[in-house]
Amino acid sequence: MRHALRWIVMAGVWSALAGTAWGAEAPVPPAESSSTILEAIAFYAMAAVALLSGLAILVSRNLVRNVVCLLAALGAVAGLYFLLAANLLGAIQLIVYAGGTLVLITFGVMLTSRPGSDRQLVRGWERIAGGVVCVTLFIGLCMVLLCTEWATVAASAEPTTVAAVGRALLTDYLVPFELASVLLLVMLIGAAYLVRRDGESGAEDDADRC
Amino acid sequence: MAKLTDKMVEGQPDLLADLDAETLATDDLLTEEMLVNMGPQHPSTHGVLRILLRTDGEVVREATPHIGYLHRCAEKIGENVAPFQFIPTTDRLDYLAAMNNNQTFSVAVEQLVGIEVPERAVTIRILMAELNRIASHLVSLGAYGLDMGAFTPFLYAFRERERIMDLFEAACGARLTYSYITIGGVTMDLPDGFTDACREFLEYLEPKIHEYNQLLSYNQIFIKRAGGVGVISAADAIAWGLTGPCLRASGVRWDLRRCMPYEGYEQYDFEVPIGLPQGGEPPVPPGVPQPRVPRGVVVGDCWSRYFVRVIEMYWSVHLVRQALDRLRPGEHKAKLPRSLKLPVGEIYFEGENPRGQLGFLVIGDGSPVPSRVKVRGPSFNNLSITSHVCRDCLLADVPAIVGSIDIVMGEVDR
Amino acid sequence: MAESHTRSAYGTARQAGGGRRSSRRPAALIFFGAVVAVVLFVWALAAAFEYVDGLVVADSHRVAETGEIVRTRFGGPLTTAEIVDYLPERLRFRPVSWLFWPLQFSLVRDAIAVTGLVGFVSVFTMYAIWWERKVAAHIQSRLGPMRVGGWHGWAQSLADKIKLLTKEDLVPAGADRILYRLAPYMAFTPVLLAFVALPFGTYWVLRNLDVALLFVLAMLGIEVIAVIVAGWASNNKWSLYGGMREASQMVAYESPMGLALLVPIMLAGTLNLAAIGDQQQAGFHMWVVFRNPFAAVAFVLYFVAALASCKRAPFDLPEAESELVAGFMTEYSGFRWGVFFFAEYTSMFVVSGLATTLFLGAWYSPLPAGWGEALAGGGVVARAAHGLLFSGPLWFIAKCVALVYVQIWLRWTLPRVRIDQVLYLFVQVLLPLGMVVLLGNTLWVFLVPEDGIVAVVANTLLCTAGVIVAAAFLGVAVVARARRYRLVGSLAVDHLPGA
Amino acid sequence: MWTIGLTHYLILAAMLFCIGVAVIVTKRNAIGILFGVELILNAGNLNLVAFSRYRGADIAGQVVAMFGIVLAAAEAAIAVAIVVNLYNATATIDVDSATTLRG
Repeated sequence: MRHALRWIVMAGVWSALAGTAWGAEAPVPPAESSSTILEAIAFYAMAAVALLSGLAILVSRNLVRNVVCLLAALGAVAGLYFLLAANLLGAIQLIVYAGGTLVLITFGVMLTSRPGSDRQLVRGWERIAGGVVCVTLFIGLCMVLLCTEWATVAASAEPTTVAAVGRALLTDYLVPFELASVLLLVMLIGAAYLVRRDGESGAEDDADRC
Repeated sequence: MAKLTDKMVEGQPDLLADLDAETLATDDLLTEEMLVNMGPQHPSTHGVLRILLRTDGEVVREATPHIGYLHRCAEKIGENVAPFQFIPTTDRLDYLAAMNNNQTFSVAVEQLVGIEVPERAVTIRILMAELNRIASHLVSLGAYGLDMGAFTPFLYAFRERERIMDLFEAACGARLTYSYITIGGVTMDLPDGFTDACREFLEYLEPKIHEYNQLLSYNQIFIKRAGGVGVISAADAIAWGLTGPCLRASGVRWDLRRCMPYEGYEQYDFEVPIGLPQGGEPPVPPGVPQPRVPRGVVVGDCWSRYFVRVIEMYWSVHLVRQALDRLRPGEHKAKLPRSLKLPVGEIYFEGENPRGQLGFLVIGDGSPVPSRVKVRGPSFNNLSITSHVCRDCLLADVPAIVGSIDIVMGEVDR
Repeated sequence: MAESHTRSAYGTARQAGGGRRSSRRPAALIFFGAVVAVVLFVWALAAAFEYVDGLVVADSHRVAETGEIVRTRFGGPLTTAEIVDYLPERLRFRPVSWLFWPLQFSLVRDAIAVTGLVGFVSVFTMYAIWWERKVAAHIQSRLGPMRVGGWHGWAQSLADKIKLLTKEDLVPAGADRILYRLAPYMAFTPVLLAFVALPFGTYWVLRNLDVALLFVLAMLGIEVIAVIVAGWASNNKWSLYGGMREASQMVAYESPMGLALLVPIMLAGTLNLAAIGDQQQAGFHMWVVFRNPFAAVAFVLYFVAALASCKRAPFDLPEAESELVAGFMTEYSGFRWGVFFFAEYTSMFVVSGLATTLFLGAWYSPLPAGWGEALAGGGVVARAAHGLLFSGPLWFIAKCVALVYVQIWLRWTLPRVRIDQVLYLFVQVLLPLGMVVLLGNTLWVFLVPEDGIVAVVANTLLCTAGVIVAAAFLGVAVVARARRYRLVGSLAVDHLPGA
Repeated sequence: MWTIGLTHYLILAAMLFCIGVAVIVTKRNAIGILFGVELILNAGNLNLVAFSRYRGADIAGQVVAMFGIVLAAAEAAIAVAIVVNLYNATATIDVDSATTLRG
């Protein structure tokens, strides 16, 4: 078990990081077949990384290892974005998620981990029930997915450019864009408010006292 | 962090018992307090000092120095050998200022026995003591830069110190443990050409001190790191028995060379620099660019302690020049019997070492071997204030404070 | 010199200097030989770079004329016939074309490019370490490594590498073994991947991403997690402190860095590094850093943040050796420690590369591009001269190395700041400054006409300032050398070669 | 098998989603649950981007996915703040122990 986990983690991180770059090749339109094999290999590799690191998160009880697994999963998804010709989104996924959010979560892990008294997982029968629910959910989703006739339109050869996304953000989606910035501001204030300490204003005081 | 918390509890129950309930109650319910060993193997504890830190994140709640890793029974050795034979042991107390140690012990024994030291010997002693003060302060200055993460001043300081070592080597053949100053004078006379070489060195050194100020002392980052950090009030400094630059940096003008002169220091012209608030202009010898205390500095902080040493180097240069001027031909050593019998009685003598007042209590009982030798080391007393100053400061301030106190573990542990 | 007088009178037995005249001549020979070799090497490189550049340019021209799919990056479609066409007359016989046959497969070209990149990174880091030691030594009036290899210890890093490889690789008891072993590679892989999108020239980029800048920044950001993980996995309190410091430092420096980088993005209108670089080809007055005052401030801002991002002094808090022993690297030894080192030096090059591309005219020389047009169409020699004087990867590498030198220089000059000061500096000083710069740049772009008197005056003033800075630097160096203000002092032992 | 289409991405996203749900259901640790939430958000974003790609390069999917990333960042920040608060109040981040409303 330990060894299996090790290989999953290592393979995950490595190929996620490598895959991100590899998938970054100027995307090939899906209809044409010259490099579909390469694309398929890239897809399967990154899908495997994402799924395996997801499973590793599921079974591992070590929070910091989970962080690394999540990094692998996020990297793999970013690679898939590159494969889907959403370069901007892939880069943003890496920079915001992997660079920013994960560091934040790591902070959380380190601020709150305690001598291994906490039980990480729920009781056994609950675990089984959860598994059953998830498998059922998955089967249901798959049935829906496979039974639906998706009206796919032939995609254009050109990848979506940064300029196009930017234009869309500032024209059609201006209101959600502004709302998102308001949300970020609220989040900033909220997070600062939540973690403040009563009666003192944090480490600055400590430094001054010295 | 979970595992670490476990580990730190093991084997140190007594230390955990010290955690005062008040801190735990006032802070949040469970901030992760860690016990961290700084030393005995740590790059910035200046030897084998171990400081036990109780930290809350980056904030140090408590710092407890633990000493004794370099204990060599110096005082016990003193009770078993004749004073002449004890001189090499004094070299190894504060090994950065061996000349000063030799001098202090020699004066103590001379006062006990009642020996008249020839004029030339006294002058050479002052010359050597002040040169060694410069060498010692150079190490202190450089190592303090190192504590702050500035590597380069350290090597500059050592470059200059090497030349002092060269001078010492020419005089006595040793570069660290000299045993040059001895009871009744100095072991041998100065070699030919020493005076010229020494003057040349002083000419070379004086502008260099100014360069150090430009490079390190007035560096904004350095001032931000050292200024206002580890402030010791004058009252505290006196209460903890601080001496030397640490005491003077707190604004107390106390220097044994001036207040209780020995070896004819009263005939020399020098000033005692003290810690000054921002904008202050410490006195410097003529011909030296006037330094000025920058903004952000408080009397008694790390920067003041550091800077008092820098100014003292200027004055030591001045003193060495005067001593060179006073050097006249004559005897370099008093005539003493082969076996020096110590009279019944005791003497306690303190001299102004680079790190503070080094005191020797020598009790004679009529035999050649003293019945008791007690050493009062300045570093030991200076170090004792660490736990008082390092309370609620940041982790990075601990090396800054310990470095500014400038201890030599050889003298703390003896 | 004055020193030597004292030393001869009162020095120790070690200066036995008289009878080694004979060793001087080989040293001089080696020196001049090295100079000639370096010149030849640089020229050969320039020729090679220009040649390959020409291949791709020729290809793209042809494609543009015939109206095929335009792919102007290195890695576009090439056929053997086209390569052979481009060869000089003498070389156009069959074996050569067979030699170039594999080049038409993009996988082969990618493999060659990746090999080249990895090789470049290894050689660069190795010599950067040696160079840092030499620079540090000369700043500190010593000589640094002098023995291994001969001329100024040039093989020192190689020897160190072998030493590191043969050292015992410890994993501390109680460490998280998987993560402990993984962390160095997690640190090194992203910075290496950053080279995927970092252009060395217009066509000298492995993948010409349209989001190259974001990609490089993301890779620099991922490295941080490796440091945190290394700190945590070591089961050492000092390492943990290092990791946590890196995390908080990263939270602080990322935002000013991003704001500073928005300025050149705004001026260029693209995130594509190759495109941003190409916009600055008209000569050094078109470099972004001289475009307007805000861009100049943004450059300084970015460089300060970049220092923090590489964990270089004065922001080397995660490994602050006087406080945290060695921070997150405390428990590492042997090869893994070396990998961390490689990651640090590689990321120094990457951030310098970003600064060069975005602010300092990328791979173009300061000379106006128009002067070089006469050379552009000529033979191999003319092409090499063009590559040497006007554009090409050599210029990019030279600029990056200059910026790496600045980082080294700062490291051996400045003390380290404290963690609360780092946070204060970045969050409360540089972040507002970055906002002001961004706003100012926006207003400048909107309000100041590009050819207006204000823009021209500002541009001229900034260019003058830049020239003065460069000239002052060179002047100090030249004057100091001419007047023999040699820093190497009495700590240098006389009998070493080159002393 | 070797031609990747929309369905491939959708199934992958469904798998990721279910793993995320499983993580949420089986972990008691608040931060562990956060990992599950991140996985689910990623699955959703992947769906959006895949649709955006395979339905005529419609940019809407990408834009919404971008909002998703922003939301995830905001959510993580707030969640970590809450978890730290929970930890300070109850000395654990076991979600089962957070049973009172007045933390």
